[in-house]
Amino acid sequence: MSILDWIAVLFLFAGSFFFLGTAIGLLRFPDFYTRTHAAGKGDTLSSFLILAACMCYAISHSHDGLGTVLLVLKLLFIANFIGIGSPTATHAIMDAGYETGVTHWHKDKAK
Amino acid sequence: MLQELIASYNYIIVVVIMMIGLWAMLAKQNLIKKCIGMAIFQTGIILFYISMGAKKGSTLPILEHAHDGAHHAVVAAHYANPLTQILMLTAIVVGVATLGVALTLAQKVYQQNRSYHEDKILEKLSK
Amino acid sequence: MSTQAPVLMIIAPLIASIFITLIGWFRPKFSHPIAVISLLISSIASIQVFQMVLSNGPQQYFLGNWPAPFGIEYVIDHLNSLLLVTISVVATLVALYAKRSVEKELPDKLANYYTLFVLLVTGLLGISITGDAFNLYVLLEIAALTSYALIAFAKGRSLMATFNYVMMGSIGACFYLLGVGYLFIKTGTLNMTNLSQILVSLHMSQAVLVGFVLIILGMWVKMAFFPVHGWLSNAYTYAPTASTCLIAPLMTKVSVYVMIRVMTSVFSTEYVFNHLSWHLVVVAMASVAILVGSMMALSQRDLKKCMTYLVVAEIGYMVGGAWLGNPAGMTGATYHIIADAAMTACLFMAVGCIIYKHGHTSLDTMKGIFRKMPLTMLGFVVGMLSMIGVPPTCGFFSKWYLISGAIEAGQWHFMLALLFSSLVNAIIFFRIIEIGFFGSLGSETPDPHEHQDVAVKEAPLSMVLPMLVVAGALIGIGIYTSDIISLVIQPLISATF
Amino acid sequence: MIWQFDLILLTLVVIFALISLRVKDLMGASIVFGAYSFLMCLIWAGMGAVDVAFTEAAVGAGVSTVFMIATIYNTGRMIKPRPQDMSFKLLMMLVVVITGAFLLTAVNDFPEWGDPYSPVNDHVAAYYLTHSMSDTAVPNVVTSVLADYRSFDTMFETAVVFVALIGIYGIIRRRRKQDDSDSDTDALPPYDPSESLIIRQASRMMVPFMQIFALYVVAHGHHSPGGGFQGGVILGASLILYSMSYNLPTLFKKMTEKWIILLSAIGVLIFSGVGVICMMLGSNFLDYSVLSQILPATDSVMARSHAMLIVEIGVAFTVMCAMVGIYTSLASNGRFDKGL
Repeated sequence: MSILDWIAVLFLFAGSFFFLGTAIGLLRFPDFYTRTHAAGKGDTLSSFLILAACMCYAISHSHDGLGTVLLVLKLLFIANFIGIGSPTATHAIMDAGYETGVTHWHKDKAK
Repeated sequence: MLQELIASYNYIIVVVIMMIGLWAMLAKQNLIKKCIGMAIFQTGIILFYISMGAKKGSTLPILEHAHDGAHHAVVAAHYANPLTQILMLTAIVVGVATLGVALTLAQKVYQQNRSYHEDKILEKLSK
Repeated sequence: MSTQAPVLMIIAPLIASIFITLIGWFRPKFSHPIAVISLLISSIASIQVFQMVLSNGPQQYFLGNWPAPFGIEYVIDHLNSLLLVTISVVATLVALYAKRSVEKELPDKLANYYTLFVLLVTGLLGISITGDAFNLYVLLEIAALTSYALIAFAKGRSLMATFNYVMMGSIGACFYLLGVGYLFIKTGTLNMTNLSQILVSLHMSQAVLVGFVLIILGMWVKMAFFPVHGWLSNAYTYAPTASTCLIAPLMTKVSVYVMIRVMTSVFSTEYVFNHLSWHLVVVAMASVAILVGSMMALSQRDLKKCMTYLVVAEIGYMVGGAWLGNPAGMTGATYHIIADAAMTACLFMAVGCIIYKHGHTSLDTMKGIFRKMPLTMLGFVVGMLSMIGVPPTCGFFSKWYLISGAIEAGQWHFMLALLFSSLVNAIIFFRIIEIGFFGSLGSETPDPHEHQDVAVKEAPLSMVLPMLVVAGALIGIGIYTSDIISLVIQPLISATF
Repeated sequence: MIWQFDLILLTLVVIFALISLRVKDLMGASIVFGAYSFLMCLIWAGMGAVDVAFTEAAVGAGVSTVFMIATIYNTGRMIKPRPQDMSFKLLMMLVVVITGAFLLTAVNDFPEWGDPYSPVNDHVAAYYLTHSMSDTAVPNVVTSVLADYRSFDTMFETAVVFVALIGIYGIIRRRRKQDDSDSDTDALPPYDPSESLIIRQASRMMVPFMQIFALYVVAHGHHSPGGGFQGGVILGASLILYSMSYNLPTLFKKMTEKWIILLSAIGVLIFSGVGVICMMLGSNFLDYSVLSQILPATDSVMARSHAMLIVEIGVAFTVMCAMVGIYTSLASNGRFDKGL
């Protein structure tokens, strides 16, 4: 295994770790806003990391130059779309919640 | 028995999914739930076709060497089955068309009777 | 051009539908002529194909010029050539008939309506002509989707009825697709001819059995055979007049055709009747279907609803005849597909005329209808006589073959059910005669000399004329029965039995 | 195909299907249904059916969920529990169990799963794989079978979408001024996303990329997964996103009702027109090879390849317009002025 492969493994582990954090946050946080926050942040970051792992893997296993460049380019596009789309969607959900009057969590509300 | 189950778990899941969908279509009272059941039934059938066309150790049905590929012999066993995929592309599109019509009707029925509940609608209509 | 006739008859309505949408958006009144012209083209093409089949035997047409199991193939033999003629001619007549009633009922949706109308005909013709099991599914869905929309165009109660129809229709289509999948997994082909060649060696296979049962079940749901007939009545009753006139005669008959096609061409009669040998159960179910349909028809107080239950009973005729397992029964069933298409078309057109003038078809308000609408009732009487089975109308001959098939097979209950259904039809007929002919218009006692007082309020000529043509055709088909049987149905029967 | 993954996904799919039917909140049910479709498309991608997975991701997980949400938006969201007739449910359960058991009896009779020489994979499908290049010069066999060998199916599939659009349009459309009476009292509380600058800007960035990607999918269907359907659905989805992030009138400024209907008809016309041209040139319907007589610098094989592209463009038109049209009909409740 080349050094790039090891980097890919590293990225994968980091991505999985943050995904785990997202999942736990989604389940354990107390109210709507914090949960959505966890989903939006962690999801985006871990997707980035896993896409980076994919890029490293593609480069280290490339056979023809052009194909790899195209593949990396496509992955970059996907990263771009996730980067724009995921936080915006989270924002939209939160905004809708705010407009329709979902209440915040307070320290004294947590019994 | 267990061996057979593992060998054919794919098809068993297919049947389970289809029957969930069929049950929803027949027994659920809510019209939207019926529509969801219809979509589930259709995806079950699509899964059935796709899993019968799957091949172990095969790749996508896209032949390499795009421009002079005719000179290379193609071994059919190396590529996934294209025919089932085409059939199911058609089935997906037909499915979404039917779903659209069903949802439209459900929406109109709701506006007439202010309910999605089948019994309630029938009560109202028979008045 | 004659070699292109098989595809021309499918393509003409399809392309017409596009032009109806394009032109109809700007000039809705042009949509009706375009529809009629395209249906005329497909009628001419279908008659041409019919003559070709009569003189040269079964025809094939390869779409995209790909040879049979690889591309999609049209196979036109004796059975479907006659059905194609029936569908296209009935559709043309209904299209002519539809003009006034659609203008009255759906004035702001002309273009949409005729687009779907011709596409429904495309779907029905395509189902009948195709030789490919999956192509049949796609066309089945076209026919189904168009008919959902055509029924739901009438607002009000039709919407919930259509929703149920959508659910049952999709269950039927899904069962069909699943059945084709079960056959496909064992054979690897979708072409019907090729399927039947491969299936010969697979008669013991459980998957093939399940596939067969699923296809037949799917078709039963689609045609509203006995245990699953619930959706049909409401859907047809609350639909717009022209939609009922098109859908009621053709939709169920095409499903019956698909069932017979699968039984005889894809499978063989040997497999269906000797290997499986539960056709007796099906015939018993058909008897029950006839009884239930007739009883329900008898208990209705609304003429249109009554007619829809008669359709349920007629489906029992055809399924039972096809499953009797002898040539006479199959002859009766195939002949009845044609006869019943014409009969139902005639009756529903007459009912449509009454609705056009009367607004509704409640039996209690039809007093004096014979005097008000003599021509309409003439068509109605011919249709009803055919339904009862009075010679020389075609209903007599189909019933004759069905009954002789039942006797030959020893299925006495089926014969009794047929006779009972004729009796019920006669009762309904005489009840209408009683109300419509002898029922007084006002409170005074009926007097034969007072006929002049009643103004004749006949439906417009564009509606009455097509109906009378169909009524004439009922007698015509009856008179030429022997020709139809010997030229068209006999080759089919001798090929399958 | 890794069977451990497959097992997990298949189990998850069943669970999701059950959840989406159990949830009392219809909005939640449709979201879970979207997740179900997405898992399904992962399974298909694993089985090598990338084109189908692609379509399902766009259609099942994307557009159908949006259709459901648009429907629910205009009507009620919560299911009010009612006493139920248990005997009917039990009867239906019995019917379903019997049907399922009957279907399962044949499973042992099936060829072994994944066998490359089973009848399905060997008979007709193998012919397509070995002959696609020499017959049509299209490396993506799915495209060549879809748009050439079985193009007649595809044409009617396009017609099905067209039928759905016209049908829905006819059922739901209302005159503008007429019956505003049935107010949408049960509709969800109004929320206007067009007030949010973030959403507007984000969708302004996304939509052009989506459309370029859709065009790429349509045009590159010969060499990579994709084609008219997928591209058309993505185009439609981009317009739906546009109308969601602004509002319906903004979409109608760019693409009116009239153009939705007319373009969808033109799509079918392109497809069937190619077939008719083939007929006029003296061959069978949809036999593209004769188009080499009128297309410049092509032999009969390349003519097929080019005609497939034309046909796919027609499909993309119809599918795009149908998706947008169905969405706008459902979302605006047939009035085509305001809505989700």
